[in-house]
Amino acid sequence: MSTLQHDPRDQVRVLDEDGEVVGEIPDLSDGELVEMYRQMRLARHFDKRAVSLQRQGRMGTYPPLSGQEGAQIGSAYALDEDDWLFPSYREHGAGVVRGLPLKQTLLYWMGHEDGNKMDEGVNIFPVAVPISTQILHATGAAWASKLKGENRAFICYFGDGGTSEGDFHEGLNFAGVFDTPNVFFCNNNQWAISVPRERQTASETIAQKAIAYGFDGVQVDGMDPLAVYAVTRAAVEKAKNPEEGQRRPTLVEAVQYRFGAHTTADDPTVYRDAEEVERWKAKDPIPRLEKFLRNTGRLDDEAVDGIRQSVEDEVAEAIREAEAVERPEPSEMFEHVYESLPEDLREQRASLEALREQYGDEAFLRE
Amino acid sequence: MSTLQHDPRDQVRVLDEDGEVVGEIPDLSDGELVEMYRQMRLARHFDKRAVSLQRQGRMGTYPPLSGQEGAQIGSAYALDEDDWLFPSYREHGAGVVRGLPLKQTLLYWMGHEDGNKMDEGVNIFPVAVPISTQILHATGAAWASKLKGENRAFICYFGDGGTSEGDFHEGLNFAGVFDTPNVFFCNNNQWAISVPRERQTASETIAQKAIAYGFDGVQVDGMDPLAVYAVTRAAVEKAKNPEEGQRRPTLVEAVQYRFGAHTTADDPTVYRDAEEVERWKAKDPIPRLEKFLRNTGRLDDEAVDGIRQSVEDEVAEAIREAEAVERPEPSEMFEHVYESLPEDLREQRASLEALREQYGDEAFLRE
Amino acid sequence: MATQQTTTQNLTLVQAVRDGLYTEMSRDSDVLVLGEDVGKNGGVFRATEGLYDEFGPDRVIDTPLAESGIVGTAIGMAAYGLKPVPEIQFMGFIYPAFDQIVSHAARLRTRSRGRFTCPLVVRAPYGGGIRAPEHHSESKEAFFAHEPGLKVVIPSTPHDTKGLLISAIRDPDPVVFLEPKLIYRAFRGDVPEDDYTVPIGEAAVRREGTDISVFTWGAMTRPTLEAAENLAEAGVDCEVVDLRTMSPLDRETIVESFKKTGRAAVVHEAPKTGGLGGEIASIIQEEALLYQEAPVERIAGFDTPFPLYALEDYYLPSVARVEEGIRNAVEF
Amino acid sequence: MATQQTTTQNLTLVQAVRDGLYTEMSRDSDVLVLGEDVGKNGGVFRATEGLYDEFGPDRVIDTPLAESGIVGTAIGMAAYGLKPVPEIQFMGFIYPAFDQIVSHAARLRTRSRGRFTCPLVVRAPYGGGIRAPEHHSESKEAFFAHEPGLKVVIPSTPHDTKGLLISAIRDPDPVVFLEPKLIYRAFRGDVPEDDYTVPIGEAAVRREGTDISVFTWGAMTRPTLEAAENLAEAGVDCEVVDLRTMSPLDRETIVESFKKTGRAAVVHEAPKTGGLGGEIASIIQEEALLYQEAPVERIAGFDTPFPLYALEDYYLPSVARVEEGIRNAVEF
Ligand SMILES: Cc1ncc(C[n+]2csc(CCOP(=O)(O)OP(=O)(O)O)c2C)c(N)n1
Ligand SMILES: Cc1ncc(C[n+]2csc(CCOP(=O)(O)OP(=O)(O)O)c2C)c(N)n1
Ligand SMILES: [Mg+2]
Ligand SMILES: [Mg+2]
Repeated sequence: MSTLQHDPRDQVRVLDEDGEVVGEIPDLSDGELVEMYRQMRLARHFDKRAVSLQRQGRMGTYPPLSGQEGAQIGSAYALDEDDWLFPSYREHGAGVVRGLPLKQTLLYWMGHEDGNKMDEGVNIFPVAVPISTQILHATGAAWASKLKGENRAFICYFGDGGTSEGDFHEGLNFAGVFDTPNVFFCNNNQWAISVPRERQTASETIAQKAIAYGFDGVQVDGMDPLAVYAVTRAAVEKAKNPEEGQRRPTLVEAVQYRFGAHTTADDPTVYRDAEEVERWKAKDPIPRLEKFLRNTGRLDDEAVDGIRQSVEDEVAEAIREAEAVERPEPSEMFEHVYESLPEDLREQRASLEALREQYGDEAFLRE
Repeated sequence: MSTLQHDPRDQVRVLDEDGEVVGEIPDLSDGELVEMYRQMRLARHFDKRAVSLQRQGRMGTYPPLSGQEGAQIGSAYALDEDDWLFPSYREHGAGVVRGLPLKQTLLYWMGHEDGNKMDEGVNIFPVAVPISTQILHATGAAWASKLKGENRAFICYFGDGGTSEGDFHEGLNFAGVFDTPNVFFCNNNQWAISVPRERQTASETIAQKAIAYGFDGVQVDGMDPLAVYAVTRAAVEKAKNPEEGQRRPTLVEAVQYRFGAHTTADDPTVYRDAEEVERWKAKDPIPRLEKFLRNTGRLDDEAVDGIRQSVEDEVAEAIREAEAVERPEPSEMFEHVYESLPEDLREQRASLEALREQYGDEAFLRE
Repeated sequence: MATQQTTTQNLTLVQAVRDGLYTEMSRDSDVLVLGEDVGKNGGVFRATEGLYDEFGPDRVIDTPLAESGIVGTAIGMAAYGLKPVPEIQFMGFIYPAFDQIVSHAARLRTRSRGRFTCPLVVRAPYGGGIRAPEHHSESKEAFFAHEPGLKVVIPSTPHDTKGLLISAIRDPDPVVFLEPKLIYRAFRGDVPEDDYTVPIGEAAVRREGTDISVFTWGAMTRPTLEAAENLAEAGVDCEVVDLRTMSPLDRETIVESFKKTGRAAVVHEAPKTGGLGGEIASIIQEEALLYQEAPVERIAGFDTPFPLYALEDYYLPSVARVEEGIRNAVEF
Repeated sequence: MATQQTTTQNLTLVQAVRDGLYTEMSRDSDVLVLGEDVGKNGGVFRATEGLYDEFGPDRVIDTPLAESGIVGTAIGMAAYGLKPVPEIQFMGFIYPAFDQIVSHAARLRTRSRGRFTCPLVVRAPYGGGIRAPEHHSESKEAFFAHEPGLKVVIPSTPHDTKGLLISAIRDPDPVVFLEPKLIYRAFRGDVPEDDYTVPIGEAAVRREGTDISVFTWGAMTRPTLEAAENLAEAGVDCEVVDLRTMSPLDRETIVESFKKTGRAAVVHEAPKTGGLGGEIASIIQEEALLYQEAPVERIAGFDTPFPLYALEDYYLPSVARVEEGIRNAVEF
């Protein structure tokens, strides 16, 4: 819990860039540590394949996550079974940890609404494209949970750019006032598309913004999965069982870097140096955790190889499944607008069906 | 300038509740000090009369300011000639200091748009009814001024409730990033209609919210006009000539109390104790400054009496003038929608005029 | 639709709002209200009076002053199984919450393919005529009616207010519930004490007539009916239809009435251009052009910002303007 | 209106946006652009490419990620004598700025009785068809056309884009300038290098015809013209009118064209209900009912949220749907 008492300027760290221990290793079993490593590799490989699918025209615009696996997996791993996760649009890795099949993520970015349909029991909110709007949903859901007398934590992800939106402010302010069990997790990856972190705000850290809301803020090395785990775990525990005088919410600033483009539609070489990218690549969370696990005898060549293979298989299978899904029926557009379809929508649906009948699908599809 | 270096929790004070000096008297001439006193009395008397006009049905809903004269006059007095003022809807007193005739304020609350029409040379933005929206305008104007190479300060008023809106956050954040010459002046009068300050935010002070934007925040006794003057003056100077490494904007939290109702449509006894009101009335800024001025030989009975009389005359004259103004021509509704009237608006105006011709004004006016 | 009506009370429209909230909150512990000044103060129009004492601070919640926050957190609550009824103090202050309403409340069901729903009711007093300051008189129901996924309701009588509000709260989808504040206290009407519903999506014929169909809603219903009575003396028999739901529109009633009369007018406070008058006229000519004997007359607010109150009586459709408009359509 | 046209370039629509900005920024040092990624990155669609290098960071400004902040500070700048051109990255993200646009930009002149004005241009790419994620395809021009005090412009050709953008920047009032991103790069057109203006408020007849008037704008202009050509082969002679300005509408051209043909269709991407199709149909029957031989056909987006891209081709009016709609009106 003490991690949260840090001055926001003291970045929390557990492993350094070489995988050497510089903080307190969190209380995780060997199996869990290796599983975290596997999830990070899975996210990285998924990302590579997704970018390539987009290049081949097999998928639409896609937002890559490489470099951010430490923050995503470390934080999602710190949640308890019943806790809830509110993603932005980049948390494909965090999603997997919490039970979202890769196939769903693929489908979503292939333009199918079904990709956003979580199974019952998967406590993940749909992707939020409009920046920071999900923060209010996370605060409201956490508040509802508290009113219901539950004891759950609600983690919400957003970027450094997202801290500039009014909804960030209103969401954190409500959380402070109503003392809701939220973990506000800022993936500060230094860039909001082409806008650097210094242009988002004049505050030295993002963590210190918590002072405006009367609760803790903490800055963590976001490319150190164990530090992220420790900080998030402490925040989750505080959300559920705050000490006397403590407020439940926490703002976590996970300092990290996106190695690739903002989305596949973006060309980062226009706005940032190769040198900067290299500097951050030295902090890559995956080799870092791998070194630590090898150094401490938790992982060897054989195990790493097995993981690589299983990860590749898993992603390949997800792609096969997603691509096997047919284009949705056009009439699905009319489903789920309301619980029951009003008369005029029924007519519109019928008119679309009649036109398809008459002219065939070729009359609609462009390209 | 040192006032700005205070920890936000150290409230700046100059006079105590009995008018005794407990800080540094700002560098103001005797005449200026007495003038500040007069302006506060003018504001107080205006307020009393305006409330009574509303009760008599001679004016619409009106937001009283009694109790807040110290903050309004102290701060407006600290501006230089060329500086700009962005009010909320309660700064009738600050307006007067900056050259806005009382007649205008009356007209506005009597439902005439002309009340909001500032004369050229009066550097005041129109009343902003939607809470905190004016903060962005003040930031934008200050930014424009800086881009033009001017050296002016822009003070913007808003309430404690106003700090919860997204526009507060976005406005202060832009000001920090673009280092604009703004003084963000929060009239923390403890209440946003019926919602107490503690329900607005969990942060201990409002001043500390400046930490989120990378610039100074300072809390001042808002019922101490000299402390308000000192703090605002320092902020204005910093806005124009920051020291190396200082950011231009400042967030000032002026702690104060509204003695009366939120507006004439509000009944504060529903949500707050008479005892609380009495406690704050002991801090009334007017007797406080009066005591100081009398104690230091700057004011005597005769002068006070003269001020009372001149203030009453001035307000009475303003009311006479305002009430002599006729109801605007209905066609004025169509003026100033655009610089030049589009065809359909021209037709709408003509149809209104034709109807008035035919049916007379009685056919329109209700009651 | 009304269930058995044991006792009735004689309530104003705003009291009927309160009674609707009270009734539904008593019945369903998932219902809660939140907003600015809704708690101890009972709302600036007293629409939530006494609810705080009755249901406590966890169900009648004074929030910070932040409309996006109010609606955005209500969306989170609704998705999480509660039935929040956020209040926006005046419709002119709903815009900070516009993004949350149109991008999220309206889309949560479709976005999640039904896994999450958003059963909330955004209440807001709307409309002019109360000598209020700027931004306190807007009437922009058309904004919300243009957004798929929302329902938009505007009552005009105490009875309908309670019944429609209960329907809105029970509705599985988000409803924007606009209350005509001009007539919050203008008159009283019988309101059953029990709970009952008035269905969303059904217009009410307030006056039957044969010469022209006049479509209106909310606070404009009264001057329209008054104009209809005046015109009756002059031999013009108006049918007055109170639409009550702006989305989805009751096209059947609109078209049926029009087919009977062959002439129509629409009366609304909102600016004419882009207002729902255009939508209604358009539906009429789409469905019943062959019956149409005159242009559908739009009697509406002017295409100007709502003026400060010295001129508001000239802005709002008055009885005389309504009469004139109807006469135009009849004499065409 | 065009001034003498020395040299012309062959530009795409998005290049014409850039050229319009470049031209006006060169001429008037009060013009500046601000928004997300407009600076070094040159805009996510490259609409501001090279401007940062040309005019520097004080006139091509990357802002924090906050739309209300972008428009709200631009209002302050405009009131203070500059001519800001804020960019909203996609129309689906304009709603956080909705309050600043409708409550402030639109009202500053009237509120201050002309002492302060708000000469800004809010640019935003709008519309579907580019296989983009959620919220990247909206087309809600009707929201802005319903707000008095705003002008709303939507170009459909490179030539008009530059000329209308320059007009918008020079306009003394706030303009919402919506760019059809589907055709940002779909074709090229001749664009004079000099500065010239295309007047706001004037529609353009893109194809003369005698059987039916088809009103459209933006990206829908192309499928509409294509449908018109197809129908010509079948003997239906369409007049296609590109409205170009959605507020104020060019009622004269609309009515004139309609009086000639007696039949009409409106084609837009926005949801049908509450869209500008209703407004246009309503104007037609108000002004020319006696000429009307068939209902005005509205060929529009469905009243559903814009779907993810797997289905967007079914949502958007296709050439076939346009043809079908026109045929309905002609065969009525
Ligand atoms: C309200 C809104 N405005 C603009 C956008 C367009 N946009 C998408 S991502 C992005 C940058 C986000 O940066 P950041 O918050 O740092 O998150 P990151 O992408 O770096 O994870 C922008 C401007 C959007 N999605 N929503
Ligand atoms: C956006 C918006 N929401 C709601 C209101 C209604 N309203 C007017 S004043 C007020 C309270 C303001 O409190 P505060 O900011 O503390 O200022 P004070 O009135 O105390 O000076 C409210 C809720 C408004 N004017 N604008
Ligand atoms: Mg980022
Ligand atoms: Mg206050």
